[in-house]
Amino acid sequence: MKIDYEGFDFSTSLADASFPSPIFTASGCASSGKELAQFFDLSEIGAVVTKSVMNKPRHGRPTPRMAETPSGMLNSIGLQGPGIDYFLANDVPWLLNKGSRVIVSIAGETIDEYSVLARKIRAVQGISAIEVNISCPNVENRGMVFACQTDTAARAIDGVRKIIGGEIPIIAKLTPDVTDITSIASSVVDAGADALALINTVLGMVINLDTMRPHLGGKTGGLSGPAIRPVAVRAIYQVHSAMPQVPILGMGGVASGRDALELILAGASGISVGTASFGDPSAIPRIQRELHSLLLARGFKSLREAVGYAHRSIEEGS
Amino acid sequence: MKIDYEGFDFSTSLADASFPSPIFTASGCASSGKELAQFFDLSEIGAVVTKSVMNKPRHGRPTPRMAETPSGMLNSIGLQGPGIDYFLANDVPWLLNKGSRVIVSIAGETIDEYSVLARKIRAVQGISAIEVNISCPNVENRGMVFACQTDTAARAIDGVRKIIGGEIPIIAKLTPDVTDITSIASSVVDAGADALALINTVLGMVINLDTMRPHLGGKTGGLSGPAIRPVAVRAIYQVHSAMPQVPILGMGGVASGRDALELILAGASGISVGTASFGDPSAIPRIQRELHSLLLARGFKSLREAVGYAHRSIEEGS
Amino acid sequence: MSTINKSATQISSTILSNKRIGAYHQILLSIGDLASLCRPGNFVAIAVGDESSKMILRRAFAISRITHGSASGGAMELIVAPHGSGSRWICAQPEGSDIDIVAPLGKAFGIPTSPVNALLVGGGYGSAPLFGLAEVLKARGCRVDMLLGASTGSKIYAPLEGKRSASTLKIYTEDGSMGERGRVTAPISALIQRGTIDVIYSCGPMSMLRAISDLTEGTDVVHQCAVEESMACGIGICMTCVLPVKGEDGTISMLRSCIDGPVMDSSTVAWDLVGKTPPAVTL
Amino acid sequence: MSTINKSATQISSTILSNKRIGAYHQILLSIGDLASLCRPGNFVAIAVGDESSKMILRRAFAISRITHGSASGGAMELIVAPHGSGSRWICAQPEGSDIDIVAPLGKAFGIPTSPVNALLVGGGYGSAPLFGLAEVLKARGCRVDMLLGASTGSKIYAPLEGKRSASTLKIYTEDGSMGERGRVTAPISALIQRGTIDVIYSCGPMSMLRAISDLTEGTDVVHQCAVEESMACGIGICMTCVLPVKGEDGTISMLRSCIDGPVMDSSTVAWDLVGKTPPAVTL
Ligand SMILES: Cc1cc2nc3c(=O)[nH]c(=O)nc-3n(C[C@H](O)[C@H](O)[C@H](O)COP(=O)(O)OP(=O)(O)OC[C@H]3O[C@@H](n4cnc5c(N)ncnc54)[C@H](O)[C@@H]3O)c2cc1C
Ligand SMILES: Cc1cc2nc3c(=O)[nH]c(=O)nc-3n(C[C@H](O)[C@H](O)[C@H](O)COP(=O)(O)OP(=O)(O)OC[C@H]3O[C@@H](n4cnc5c(N)ncnc54)[C@H](O)[C@@H]3O)c2cc1C
Ligand SMILES: Cc1cc2nc3c(=O)[nH]c(=O)nc-3n(C[C@H](O)[C@H](O)[C@H](O)COP(=O)(O)O)c2cc1C
Ligand SMILES: Cc1cc2nc3c(=O)[nH]c(=O)nc-3n(C[C@H](O)[C@H](O)[C@H](O)COP(=O)(O)O)c2cc1C
Ligand code: FES
Ligand code: FES
Repeated sequence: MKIDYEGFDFSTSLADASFPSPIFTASGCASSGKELAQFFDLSEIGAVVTKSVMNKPRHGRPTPRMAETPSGMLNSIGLQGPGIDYFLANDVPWLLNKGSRVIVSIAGETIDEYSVLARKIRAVQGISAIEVNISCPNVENRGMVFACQTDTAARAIDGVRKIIGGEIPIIAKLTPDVTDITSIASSVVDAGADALALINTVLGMVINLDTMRPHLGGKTGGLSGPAIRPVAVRAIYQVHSAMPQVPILGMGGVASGRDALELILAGASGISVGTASFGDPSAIPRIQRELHSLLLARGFKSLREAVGYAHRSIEEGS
Repeated sequence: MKIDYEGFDFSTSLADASFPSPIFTASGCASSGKELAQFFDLSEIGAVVTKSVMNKPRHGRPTPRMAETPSGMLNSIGLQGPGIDYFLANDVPWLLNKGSRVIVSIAGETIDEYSVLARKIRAVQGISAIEVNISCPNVENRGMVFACQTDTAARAIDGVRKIIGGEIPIIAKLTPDVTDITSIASSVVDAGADALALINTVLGMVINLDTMRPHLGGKTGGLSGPAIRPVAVRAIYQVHSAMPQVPILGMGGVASGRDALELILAGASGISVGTASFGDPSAIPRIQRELHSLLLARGFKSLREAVGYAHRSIEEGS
Repeated sequence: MSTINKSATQISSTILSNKRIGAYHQILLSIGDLASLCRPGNFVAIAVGDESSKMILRRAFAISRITHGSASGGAMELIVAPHGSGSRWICAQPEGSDIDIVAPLGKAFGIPTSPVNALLVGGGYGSAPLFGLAEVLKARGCRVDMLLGASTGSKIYAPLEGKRSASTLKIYTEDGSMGERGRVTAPISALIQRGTIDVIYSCGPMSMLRAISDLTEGTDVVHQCAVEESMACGIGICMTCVLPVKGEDGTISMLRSCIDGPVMDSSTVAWDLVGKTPPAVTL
Repeated sequence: MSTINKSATQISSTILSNKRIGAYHQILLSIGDLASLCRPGNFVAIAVGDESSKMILRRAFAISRITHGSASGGAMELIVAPHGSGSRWICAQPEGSDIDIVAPLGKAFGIPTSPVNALLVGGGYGSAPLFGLAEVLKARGCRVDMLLGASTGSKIYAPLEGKRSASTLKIYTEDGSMGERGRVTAPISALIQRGTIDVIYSCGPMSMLRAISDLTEGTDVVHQCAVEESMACGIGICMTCVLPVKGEDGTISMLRSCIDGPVMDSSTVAWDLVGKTPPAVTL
């Protein structure tokens, strides 16, 4: 770490994992890291959260896979990737070698796949945390997304927890597309999640006015970017309010330091930046700088003081 | 009706109610109609959907009640209004007198309140349809929103259906903040809803970076505007796909004719325009004109041909 | 036609000039015949950003002054503080560009039918509509005294021409960088005691309006204030801009400050309930 | 430093000129030292809209030509079709304004080490990068023939200077308004038969690239095409721009056209699977 934070304690932690800065990449928005290394030093940000990897290599969804929407975008990548073996043998060593902290995101189609992935990850040294993306369709249960129901969400996390004894923190990543996100959050925490990642994309669709059919090859896609920021802030605020002791990795539409601060005040201990990097490859270091000065300007001495500040009553606060 | 649609059949219907144009106001975004009459002739649009009215007068939520967000806004009005008696005695006659078609939106805190409201409406002549806003907190059930659960959603609609024998179509208005909107949709249709209104606002929050507390007096608010359009298109597409025979009044981020067309192709038979009127008081007649020319340009002979067109396979379509 | 905002029109208006004055921009808009319909206290709602803008709502600004030109028609002056993205966008528009406006909106200041002694109190850009008001009052034979306040000198808007319409003008700044150091509300109590004021017209931050309201309470002085609540539509359709107002029978109604205001009789505003939930409605 | 896009840099670039040419805008950007790193086939990703824009993604454009100035440094030429809101925004930017660009991106056209006979085929604005390519090929002693096609004459981009770099240039329009009536692919078959072409370089709509690919299949002619898939990032991090590409062992991989393209060897592209889901991956 070469950054001087002027005496300000910018470090954060998600359960037992510590990071020098709270600004991370978002899963699926930095590929395996190499591509962004052209634009900034990966060791100077909090961590690289890698694209959700599955057990086997995967082609993903047909193109078109993207549509721009007002202040947002839809994607339907469908978890394309090289599979966990290739990933652990190639991408992780490269990142660790660059001095980057690595959070590995995993995704499964079955409860069992999550356990298999966890077992393979446990065998590798140097990984800071596992992010368990349970916002993917469960092939065992009518294609329902794991994170849409308390029981499937809990079982997926439980499968990972049983393998990962406590060496590496487990971060459960939830979808906002549920009736009551706090109940899903508490079910995964009960099942052994050490932290929560909020939020994955919001399900959306765009109709192409030329073909007059759904624009995306996969028909529906995930909405990300500033459009969904108010949804992310709400989800983080609700969950932090219900479980203030559980650390949250917040994400959803963060494109500037002020956006990051909003999510932190709502209760996030760390921030993943996704879509913003598509529009600005140097968004992550910029957001990190901007957040740092906004925190200083508000008289905070450390990032930790700001986490969840919006929950204090006005009297308490000042 | 003074508009010449050049032989194009622009009319639409929601169950038994017919309208000369598919463009309506959205509940809560046109007050009682009078305010917009300064900017265009209310009889020249499809219908005025009035602000959700409750049985008793209500103050609503504390200010600030709004926050602008990227391509959207949050509101927390909290159903302020004069109560049904004042409304039926004053606002409805004024609208009918102007030649406007009127859809009355009602909201209740209890199942019983919906029935009471329905009984009072049944006594009034000339109302085209009732929109039942079940996206409000149910005081009988831990403040859960009626439309968040199949049983409470169905009971609220059932209460109205029992009173309204079939004279006036019942449109159930649903929230997208649920795990599975098609199951809510089918439960209210089973309970007697003739049509569906999709979507109400998405729950969101903004933190004020000066006070570092939730910006809205009511803390959370409803997200509306173009930011949520992909969510509306997805919800309409999903529900139309599951129940093609049930007419849908679509809404959510429509700000131009192209946006309206997108929702229509996804399956909406009518379009409510909400937030767009705040930015442009003449948005509704403009959108109506734009939609008309887009439909003509695509070779449609009637609006009805375009409804749900995105569901046809490419072969079927052309 | 409606009875609400019955003169309001949506037009495309050309920016005739845009000058920085201290912390503000003085913007002159060509508005043609609309000029004759604008009264002191009315406001304008402006669409901000181009067609690809993420800002979807209009911004409200008090109409500072109206000039009735000859050939080019009338013009409207605004005093705009570059606050957030929307007002900064307006301040950045060059002369000659066209903007989409809706005006005139809202209730204007009530003008007394016979000559009275009027005190006009402005905070920050709140002074903008007071100069136009002063001219109208002077024309009716009123005596007009003016107090302007701001945190610092660059935030005092007091144009030379404007000063002529007031008999006296005193300036207060919190940092003492212009006029006297202190708050604009400081001298009001004494002026009321002296019994030489019949009506106070005020425009500025809500805290200032409320402070003046406390001072006029229980006195014979009428206080008309132009309130400023966050507005999403400006035309009465969204219900975001409400203020708790006491009716004759003491019941509280949440009135829309865009159509039942911005000018309100301060004695009817339930200041202690602003930003709170009023007690449940009982019938 | 990374091995991917290793010359790519994000800079603020000044628009030196912006001229309408037929249906397109010819835009010249000052890019200083970056000029020496750009090769024919590379592209640039441009941020569109001001800070209040709702457009959050960059737009990709082929680098049409590079000029190595002296004092002012190098410049990059783009040929932009005003298609949707982003490209229209770029076309509307006046000379002297600054835009945020990332360049050079993607794989360039492969240049033969010995002189060959090259046919360059461009569809619409797809001709833009071909003139710079023709110059490079000519400098290597290659014979360069060029075919340009479009729906109508205004969509043919064929600058005078550019024409000099090709030995022959033929134009095809579907409506016959310029050159011959018909598709640009019509003469290719005969040219291949004649055996005088070693390599085809193409750039244009996917349907054109695919048609040429069908014609070269089974022949000795190498076909390098610059593909165009919807891109969200342009730098390899989003996986939206993928194309099914056959490996040596026949397995299909979904490769990112922004970093493994846009120039691809057309014989490796699984054209029939574009826009479809390839068969499940088997190991
Ligand atoms: C009746 C009235 C008269 C006004 N007159 C003037 C004037 O003469 N000069 C001047 O500089 N300003 C005036 N204001 C305040 C002006 O409307 C705000 O400064 C402006 O809307 C801020 O927009 P923004 O995009 O710059 O800021 P942002 O904070 O980015 O705005 C975000 C959203 O909040 C709303 N908002 C924020 N602050 C205010 C506010 N104070 N009042 C109402 N809405 C707000 C905006 O309309 C916008 O929708 C007036 C406001 C009202 C209601
Ligand atoms: C490698 C490459 C080179 C290109 N070179 C040129 C060129 O030299 N001249 C030129 O005029 N155009 C070129 N294009 C196409 C150009 O990128 C699109 O026309 C442009 O992105 C459309 O943006 P818009 O906002 O105007 O349209 P919109 O349709 O509003 O764009 C919406 C979104 O879809 C994406 N998109 C839409 N069409 C395309 C497309 N054809 N390709 C990629 N993304 C698209 C946009 O990037 C944007 O994110 C090139 C595209 C690629 C991928
Ligand atoms: C193109 C794209 C691909 C994504 N892939 C993944 C993924 O593989 N795993 C995952 O957990 N989230 C994935 N996400 C979701 C992001 O990590 C993030 O939760 C979401 O986009 C909201 O953040 P943002 O608005 O900053 O992008 C993806 C998002 C995008 C836009
Ligand atoms: C200020 C405001 C008030 C609203 N009030 C109501 C209401 O009273 N009843 C209701 O059913 N929906 C209400 N809505 C939701 C709208 O009717 C509509 O469903 C939603 O805003 C999405 O459409 P839009 O993006 O066009 O605004 C309100 C929306 C806004 C912005
Ligand atoms: S601002 Fe919308 S009602 Fe007043
Ligand atoms: S455009 Fe993002 S990976 Fe190619």
